[in-house]
Amino acid sequence: MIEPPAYLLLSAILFGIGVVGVVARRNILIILMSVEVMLNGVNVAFVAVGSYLGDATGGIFAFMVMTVAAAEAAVGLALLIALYRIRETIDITELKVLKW
Amino acid sequence: MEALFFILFGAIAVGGAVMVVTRRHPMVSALYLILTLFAVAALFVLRHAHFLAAIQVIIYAGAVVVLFIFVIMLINVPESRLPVERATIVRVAGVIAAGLLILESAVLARRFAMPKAPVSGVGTVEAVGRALFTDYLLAFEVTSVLLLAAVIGAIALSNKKL
Amino acid sequence: MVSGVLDYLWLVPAFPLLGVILNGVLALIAERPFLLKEAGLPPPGGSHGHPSRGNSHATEAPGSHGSGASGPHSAPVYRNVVAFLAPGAVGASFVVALLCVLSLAARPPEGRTFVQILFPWIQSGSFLAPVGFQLDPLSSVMALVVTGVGFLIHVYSVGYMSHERAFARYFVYLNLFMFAMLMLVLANNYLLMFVGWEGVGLCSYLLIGYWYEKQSASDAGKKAFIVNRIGDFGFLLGVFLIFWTFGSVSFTDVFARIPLLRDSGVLTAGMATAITLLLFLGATGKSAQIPLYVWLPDAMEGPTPVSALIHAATMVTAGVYMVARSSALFLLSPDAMSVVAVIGAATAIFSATIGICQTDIKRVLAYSTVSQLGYMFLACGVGAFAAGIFHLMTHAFFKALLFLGSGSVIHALSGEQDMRKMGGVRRYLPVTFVTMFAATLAISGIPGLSGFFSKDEILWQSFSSPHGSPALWFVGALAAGITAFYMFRLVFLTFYGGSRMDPEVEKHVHESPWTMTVPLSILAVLSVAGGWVGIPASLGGDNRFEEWLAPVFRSVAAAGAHGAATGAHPSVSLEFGLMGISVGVALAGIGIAYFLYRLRTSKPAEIARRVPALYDLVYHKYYVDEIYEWAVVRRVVDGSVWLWQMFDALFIDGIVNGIADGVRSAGDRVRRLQAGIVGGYAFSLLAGAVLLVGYILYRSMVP
Amino acid sequence: MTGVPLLDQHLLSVLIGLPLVGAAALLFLPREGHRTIRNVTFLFTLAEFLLSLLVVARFESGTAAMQLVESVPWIPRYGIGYIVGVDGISLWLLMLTTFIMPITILSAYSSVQKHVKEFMVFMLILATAMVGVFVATDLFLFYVFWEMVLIPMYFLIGVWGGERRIYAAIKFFLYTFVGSVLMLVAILALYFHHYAVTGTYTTDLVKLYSLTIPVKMQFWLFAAFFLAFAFKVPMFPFHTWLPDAHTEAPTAGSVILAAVLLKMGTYGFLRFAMALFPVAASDFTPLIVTLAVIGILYGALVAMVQKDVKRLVAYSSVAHLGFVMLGLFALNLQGIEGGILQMINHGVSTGALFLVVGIIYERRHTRLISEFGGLSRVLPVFAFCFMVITLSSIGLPGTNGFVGEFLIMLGAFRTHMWHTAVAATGVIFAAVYMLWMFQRVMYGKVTQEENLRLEDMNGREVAYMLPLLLLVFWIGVYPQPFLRRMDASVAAFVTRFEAQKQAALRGSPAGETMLVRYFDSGK
Repeated sequence: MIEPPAYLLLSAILFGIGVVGVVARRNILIILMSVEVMLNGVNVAFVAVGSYLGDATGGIFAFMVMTVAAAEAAVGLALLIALYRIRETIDITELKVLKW
Repeated sequence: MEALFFILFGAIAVGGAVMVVTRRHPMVSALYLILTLFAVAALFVLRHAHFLAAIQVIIYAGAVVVLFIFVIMLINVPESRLPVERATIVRVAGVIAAGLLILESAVLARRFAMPKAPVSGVGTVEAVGRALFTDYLLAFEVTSVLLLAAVIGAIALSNKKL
Repeated sequence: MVSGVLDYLWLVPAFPLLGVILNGVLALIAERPFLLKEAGLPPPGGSHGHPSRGNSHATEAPGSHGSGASGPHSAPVYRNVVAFLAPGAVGASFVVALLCVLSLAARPPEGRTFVQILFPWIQSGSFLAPVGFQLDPLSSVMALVVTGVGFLIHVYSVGYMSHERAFARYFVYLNLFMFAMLMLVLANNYLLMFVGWEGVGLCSYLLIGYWYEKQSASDAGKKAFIVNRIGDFGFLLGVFLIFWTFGSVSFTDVFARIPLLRDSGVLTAGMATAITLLLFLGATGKSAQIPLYVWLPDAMEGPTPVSALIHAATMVTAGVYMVARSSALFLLSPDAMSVVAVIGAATAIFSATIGICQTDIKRVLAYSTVSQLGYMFLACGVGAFAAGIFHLMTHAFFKALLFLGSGSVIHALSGEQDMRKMGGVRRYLPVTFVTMFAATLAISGIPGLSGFFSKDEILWQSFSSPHGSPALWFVGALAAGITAFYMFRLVFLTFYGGSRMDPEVEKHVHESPWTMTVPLSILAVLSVAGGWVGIPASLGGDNRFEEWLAPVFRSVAAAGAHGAATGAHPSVSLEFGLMGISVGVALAGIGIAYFLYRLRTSKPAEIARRVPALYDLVYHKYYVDEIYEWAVVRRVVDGSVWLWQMFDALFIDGIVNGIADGVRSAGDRVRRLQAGIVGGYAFSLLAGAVLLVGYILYRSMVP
Repeated sequence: MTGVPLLDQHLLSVLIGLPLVGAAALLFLPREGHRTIRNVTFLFTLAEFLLSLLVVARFESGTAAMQLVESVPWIPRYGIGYIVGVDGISLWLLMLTTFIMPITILSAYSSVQKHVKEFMVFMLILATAMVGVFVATDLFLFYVFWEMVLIPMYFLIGVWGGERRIYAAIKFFLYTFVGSVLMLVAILALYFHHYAVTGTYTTDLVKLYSLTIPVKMQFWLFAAFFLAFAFKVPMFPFHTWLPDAHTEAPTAGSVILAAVLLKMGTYGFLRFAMALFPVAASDFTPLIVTLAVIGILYGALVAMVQKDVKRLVAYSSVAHLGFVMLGLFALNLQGIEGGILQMINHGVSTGALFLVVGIIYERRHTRLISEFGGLSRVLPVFAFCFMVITLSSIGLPGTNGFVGEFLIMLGAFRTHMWHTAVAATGVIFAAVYMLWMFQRVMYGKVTQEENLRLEDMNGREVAYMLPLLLLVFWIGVYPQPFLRRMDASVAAFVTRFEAQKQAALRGSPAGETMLVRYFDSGK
């Protein structure tokens, strides 16, 4: 029998790996994919806890997260393309015009 | 039995995730991402969330990752121009902080008490559908607006005249 | 019915107000096009024969007002309308006033107080100040003097101002003045009196600054208004004290409540002193007493009829009227009475000495006015309110005449005011000379003329009254001598001797038109005979004037602590002796003037050379203006500049902008955290998450 | 349809809403049609004024209660209501607002040439907010309107202002905003206190009036309200935003600022700070009266040495508002009635002064006194108007300024004799700075060639100046219609103030005031 903490632990590990990808990588594409990993980690927790509590809300939340993830990926990649056209780079450290 | 599958798919998911963040070429990462997504879908099945497992595969693996791969191929950055990773203080600190976060969460998760009687069937198509079209109808509809906005945003952003 | 006429009392101030409105409309509608047409023209240079305005710098001022553009021959119709309307309004109000006074006189002496309330003006809680008029013997004297002399001066002005561009504007101001002055004298309460009080100050400001293009004129007007306001400040505080002490501001209520409040201890002598001294501060402003007299000589920048009307006959006497009106209050406070008497006497002698050395004909008269007003306050200060009012009336006659006469001279001499450039004018201006000479005799106190009776009454009272003292009498008598001296100096320098006139000016010298000479003649008659209503008992008269005023001051005497206003004369022989002395002093003054300015004309300059410091001091009016300028005006202005630039801009705004700058520079530092590197943001996000989860963990472990 | 009674029931709401409707209507007009836009705005503000006359007609002067009340739950869960009403305190301020609006719009016909549509929209929004401030009797609603005033004014200064308009606009905004944030905190504290005492949440002012607030709490709440209102009035030493804002604002903005916005501060004192916290108000009285007197003298002295006409008028406002504060804190009938009347007077005279300055500014594009001189000769009608307004501003009897100042000082003299004596010297200085300015602008010879070619006031300018002049004399000669309608409310205010104060003092342990305890403990 798998205890809920096991799922939560797995969720935390997936999330943490995703975080590492976001903070440690320079490639925007990989950063975006790491974000997906993070979201999956969260979804694991939602689904597991939802099912242990017998409440559909967990599943609904996971569903919502997926929707957001899809939207995020679409917009993020569109941004990436637009950016690449202008700057010819996918290196996040070269994008520092967001300051005054 | 469940424990066995959990350990198996959990290990695949973690392993895939590690590969996603560590591969130099995004195409390789994308392929490992698919692996992770499938493993997570399997975990969903373990928790009787069949519907979610299905859309995890269909939408995530089928649509989102394909979109990634599509973009990777579209912009087709030559190997030589991929960013060169360097360890900076912020990055190292970031990795350490991420480790801390996992640790903290793990400790927290261990303290997490939960009724031991998992109710099966809350993740079935019927259950999710019922919830989705009754209690969460508004949220569901708003989701569609969000997606619409994302579509419009994506189109607007990829317009050449930006 | 007699009271039937009195019901129309409100018409007395209403007529001039109507004049203001009608003339004002004319000024704005009919006169404006002419003025604007002229304004477009460059000012013609030089003066050519239009003796249009009385100012001290004849060579620069007259021409600069475009005097050639509009003479009487080219006068537009509206000027005739104004010339009829303005004096007509005042004349009508004189007639109504006269009828009212006659019907008042028909009443028994005790019933000679008529109050007419028109409507409540300011009412708030227990405070009520109505627009209401009070006609009693005191205000009827004032009303008649104001409307009567005012009417004559209006008529005179029609001639005198005939060359002015802004003809209607002048009469608007003049009518407005009449209205305000009548409000002042007819008001039945202190607050409405204050309306007139400030109103006349405004008109004085406007009329002094009538030639506003001249810097000195607008300066003088401003000075008059501001110095008056200092006095008004006292008046206003006095009104507050009166209201919170008596619970009313109407004259009848206040005076009626005196006995009660005094007996109950609410109205202490200290309170009475405070009230009266504050009121007296107002009076020193309006009536040009030390220390606020400085505006009156400068006020001579205005047209001469204005000087006659406002700065000699009526407005400046408002202070005396107010003190007399408040006599019941003043009598409660011996201290205040002493202050009034001393200030009056000091002003009388002080300004008389300044008058000795002035060379500007109008300034001599101005200082003379200040001095004579001092006399009136001396009278009030010794409790002889009736004598003060008597002198006020006679002074109105002869001083108005003197000013109008000097105006006639100035008019004839193309605006020349310097007596050193006159001489021998007698030949050209016979009517002016005769009338002015009569007025000079009157002011000098020659027996039989009006000034003699009033001045002598004051001197006698200042000696004999319980409030008086020989010292006050001595100062008064000395001032009388000096007055006689400088007045005859003026007459000799102006009318006698050889001509010192500019040849160019001399060619144009002419007697004034009838509109000017007729008022002169009427005033001359009044100057001579005006005193006959108040011949004292010791000279075989029955002092009808004092008797007429007695109801006002008798009730005062009954209410006040000391009933000194009409005290019995202790000794007729003493009175005759003092009378002889004062006449002797006056004759001596005339004699010295004759000696210095007719026989030994080189002597004055010689004397001046012998005591240069003293001469200089007197010639420069004791440098009072300069001292005020240095000690008050400069301090205030410098202090204000300091407040503005150092306190406001540097200190307060320094703090305000300092806070802003502090926030901004802090932001400037914090901004560097936002380097724009996405990794940085991601890391701070992560750090925040770690800390947050850590905190939750900590809380879950440590209950 | 029973039209008139319905209108009566919702008169105040109509007054609040009408300008907004106007603003919405403007949105549909083409932006190039300046003439149409101006006329439509003018008609709306004129209609607003005419409707507000109905308020006076319906007003009962015998009662102190709120009249024409409309009360609708707004956020019932939190006890917040849409409650509006007028009484003798707010009636004339409401009237002043609606009266001054058409005048400023007329003045803006020529002075505003760029972004006319936006300007007019902002003016109309401002009108709604100002009317709302004066009729709201719900704290929350009041606060909403109070803040709503800031925004259009910020833009009026910042967009249509002079050279340093941005600085002035930001300074204006931040200064007043700091105060109002403190007020918000105090409102919340009061709100929760009411809940703690009665168990219900409400922001209804009338209900809050009957609340007895502990002395110590009053002290802090009053302090917060004091800062908010003192910034707005502005009282010395919080006044430095005013000269900048006035100087840089366009003519219409200056007029509104002087005539109405400053009154929001003094009105706030009377309606909220003093009425809600009588004990603290009494405690603060010496401080406030002293600041008011300093403000009177300081404003007058600094005004005297200004080189810019508008700055001079701005500093004179500091002095005039000092008088208003002195009157309000005289805490008796005469002082408060005088204070309210002086608010109106200041609105009329200073508003008119800014219009006068605007007239010559439009012709010469300078406000420096030294650039003028001798204008009397060129502009006789203008000179007449300017003179009357100057006299009104220095409080000459017969003009409105005198009645207000007199009542203020009469009332204050009773309670603060020496303060009032000092304040009365401000009347002297008022004459000094106004007449000196008048002399330098209007008298003397024309020194600048351009000034000879100036045109006198045209029909439109006379048309908007005339009502102001009439009001100057009307209030000066026959102020009874104004005073009579205040009587009941002000008398009730004074009575309630005393009663509340006694009640609160009974409630406090030693029956002593906060300051007394503070100083005692300090010893």
